[in-house]
Amino acid sequence: MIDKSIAGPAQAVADIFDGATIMIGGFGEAGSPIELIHALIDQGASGLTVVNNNTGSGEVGLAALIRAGRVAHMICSYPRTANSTVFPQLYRSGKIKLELVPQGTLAERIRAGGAGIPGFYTATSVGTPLEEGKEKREFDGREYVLERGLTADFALIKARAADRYGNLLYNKTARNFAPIMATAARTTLVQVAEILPAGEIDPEAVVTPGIFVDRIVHIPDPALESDLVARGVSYP
Amino acid sequence: MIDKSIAGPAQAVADIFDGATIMIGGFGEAGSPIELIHALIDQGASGLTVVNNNTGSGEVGLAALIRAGRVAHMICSYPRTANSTVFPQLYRSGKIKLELVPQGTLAERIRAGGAGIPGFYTATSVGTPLEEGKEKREFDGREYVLERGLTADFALIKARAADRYGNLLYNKTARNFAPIMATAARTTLVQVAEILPAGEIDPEAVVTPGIFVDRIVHIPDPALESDLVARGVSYP
Amino acid sequence: MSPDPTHPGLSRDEMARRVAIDIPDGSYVNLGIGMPERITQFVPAGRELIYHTENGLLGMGPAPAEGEGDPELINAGKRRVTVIPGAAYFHHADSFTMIRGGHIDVCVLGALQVACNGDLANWSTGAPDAIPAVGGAMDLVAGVKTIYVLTQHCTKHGDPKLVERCTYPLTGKAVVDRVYTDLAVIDITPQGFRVVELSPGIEFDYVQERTAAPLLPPSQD
Amino acid sequence: MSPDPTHPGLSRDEMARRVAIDIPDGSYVNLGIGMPERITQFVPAGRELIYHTENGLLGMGPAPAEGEGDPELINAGKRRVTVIPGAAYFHHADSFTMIRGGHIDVCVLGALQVACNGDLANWSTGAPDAIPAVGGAMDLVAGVKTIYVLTQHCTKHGDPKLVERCTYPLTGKAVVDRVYTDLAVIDITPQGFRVVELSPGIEFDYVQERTAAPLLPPSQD
Repeated sequence: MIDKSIAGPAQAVADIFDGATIMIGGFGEAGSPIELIHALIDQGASGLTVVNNNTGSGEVGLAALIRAGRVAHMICSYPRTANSTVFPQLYRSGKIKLELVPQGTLAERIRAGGAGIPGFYTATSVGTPLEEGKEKREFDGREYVLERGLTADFALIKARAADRYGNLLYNKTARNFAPIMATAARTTLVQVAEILPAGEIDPEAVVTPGIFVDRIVHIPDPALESDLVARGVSYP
Repeated sequence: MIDKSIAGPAQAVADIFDGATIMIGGFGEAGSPIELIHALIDQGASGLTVVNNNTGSGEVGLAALIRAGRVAHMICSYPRTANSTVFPQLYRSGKIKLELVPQGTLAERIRAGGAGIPGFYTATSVGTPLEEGKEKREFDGREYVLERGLTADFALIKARAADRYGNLLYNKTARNFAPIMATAARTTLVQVAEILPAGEIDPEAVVTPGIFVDRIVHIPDPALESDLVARGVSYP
Repeated sequence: MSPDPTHPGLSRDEMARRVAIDIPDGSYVNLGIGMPERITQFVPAGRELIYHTENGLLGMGPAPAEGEGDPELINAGKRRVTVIPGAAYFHHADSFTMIRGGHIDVCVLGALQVACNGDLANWSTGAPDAIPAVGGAMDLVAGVKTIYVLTQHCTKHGDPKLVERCTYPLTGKAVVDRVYTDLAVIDITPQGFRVVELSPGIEFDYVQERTAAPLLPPSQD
Repeated sequence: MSPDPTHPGLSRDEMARRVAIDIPDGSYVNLGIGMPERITQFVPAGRELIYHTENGLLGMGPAPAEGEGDPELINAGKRRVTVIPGAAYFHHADSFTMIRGGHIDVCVLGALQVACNGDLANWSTGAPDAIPAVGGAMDLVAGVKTIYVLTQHCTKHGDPKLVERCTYPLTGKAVVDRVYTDLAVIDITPQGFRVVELSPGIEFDYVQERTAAPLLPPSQD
């Protein structure tokens, strides 16, 4: 019987290797898989390339992973946010590289990676500094840049509920990047608040079909980044 | 108050013009918007380019539109199906043009059209007769062909339920091309079996957000192509 | 009538109200963070606009009461919001399909600079020590049908924001349709900036003096 | 033991059973129309496979009883099917994301011809009056991780289907991993066709005589 449940976050992240590319779900704290990220900090892998819209806040979750010096390279659209101090410091001191990607291009690159599309054209960034180094091309009289599909070794995402096959439901705008990251990673780890019996999720309402999910960790009461930051928590 | 309902199929298709490109939902009869197609036959527009996975069956729905001589050009992946006689006759006599597109490429071209992507690369069709005339390019040691995004003047689709904003739910595998066609057409017409009050559709379960829908026609008890074919119906 | 020298032109709320008047009933609208968000408060009675937020929601409602709401129901500015009946959630690729695919009718954004050819700079001052951050701004200006800029006419230091050519890094080339400032409503036309409307008490020359590119007077149709 | 000349090799059900043995537990599987569909009946006890149908369903179950089912719940062959608990529906672009993106583990297809370099021809005989129709075959062979061909070793007319070079139009180049016929299981290797297993009562030379390219004997590890 297929059952993608894993005992806990530590077991789920055990095989993440130094230098891996990791997509981490979330837009700010909404959808941030904070328990999986903390397990990754404990696990110790370093030299990571991380794909996330932001760079975390305070000293927990993604910001803590960056602060621990595990991230060599960030691919994101908006590295500046409220309570984001860790990334700016390391970036200014040259200790972390940044690839800045427009948000919609980032989303489409991830989706393309998951869909077996190695490259696509978009008008976004044409005529701006972010077109630098990109091939340009005209279609029907308008200029576009060539963007590459993006894949990862692992995706760490958060969902509301899963069944044993890995079919996923999300919570509101915490959905954001998770469904596309699940498609673009060779191994997708998901932390879910609830595990439902197979058949409990309406097949019409499944957001991420189980084929895109490899490991499910049950975190019934996940922490919230903003709560931890407000309480001054610093992980570990 | 936004309300995209239209009195009936005739009103919904009234402005379809000669030479228009029309995407028609459905995979075989599943999801075929047969009442909208019949209204289009009555309306009389001709010289149409039609995008559909197939070419209809019997002498109803899409097959009837083709039989009436309204379709100059079919873009599809599989023009041969059970009870499909109309298209083969016209094709062999040179009265209709065919652009044959692999099914997944067709889906992705429609999705790209809707997403503002003018072109993308895929490995599908490389090394086959269907790569002919396409630009080829290597990424990371593998060959790909350049495919163009596809848009349309109108999409005719079928859904199970809508609210006044045009948020849509589908029925099982009748979903197929409808959600992506809705994104790729300048004007999207949908026939639905049920119109629900706004708020009755769970925001987590919406398949097609209303932004992609322009006109909703209430067809509470839609005909089934296979029933009409079995009864020997020929439209009109 | 000459402008009140201590507070000439429109207040922020008046500016937001002025933009709201121009957004047609039934539009799908994306509002930038900050002043553009005020527009929701001034939509004329009888009109229904649908708000899109690029992090994955169509049908955004007002902010919840302080301390209420769900930390996973937020807008692009990462603030808590609510949903209207008839809302829909979707993932980021679908959200930017709406933007890049030309499905959003109107986007209202702030600006650092707008050039008379419609170029927009609103994401970076290009300062060498700044952490670059772009978010969805470049996607919005490249994809949305109508781009309105809502901004004070001049910076806090009194420098013009409407210029001949942007000196800050661009967000997009030739993308702005219209600019709403405290002093005037100004269209981008093939001939450059054209004043559509002056704010009450504001004279043309007063606006021209605070604009670093020629202004055309309202067309006389 | 020499083959029974009136019915040598495996029956269709035996062929399907032979393929089923090789599909690992937990695989995501897409089965072509026709003989590959029989595989579902022969999955060894204790294994769970998930069936994908490219028209938009993961977790396809068996056909419903005659006259039952929903005409809008069909497979890629447009026949009525059912769903298992834990199924999911999705649109065509998402369905081909699964295929093109390499998420389907195994696809089992029929063939007109398979060449010793892994080329597959299974969509067209190239006859000038034929209506060309390709469906999802080219996407499947380009995207699925493992491509198995399940076919009679020869055509109804006795012509070999395993050939040096395909003469029919290709579905994909160098895409086939393994061929299951009534006579043998044959891998595509860098050296060409290699017999992995002979059907009971079938001898190597018998298969070679019916194959239009050299066969390598099973490797002796």
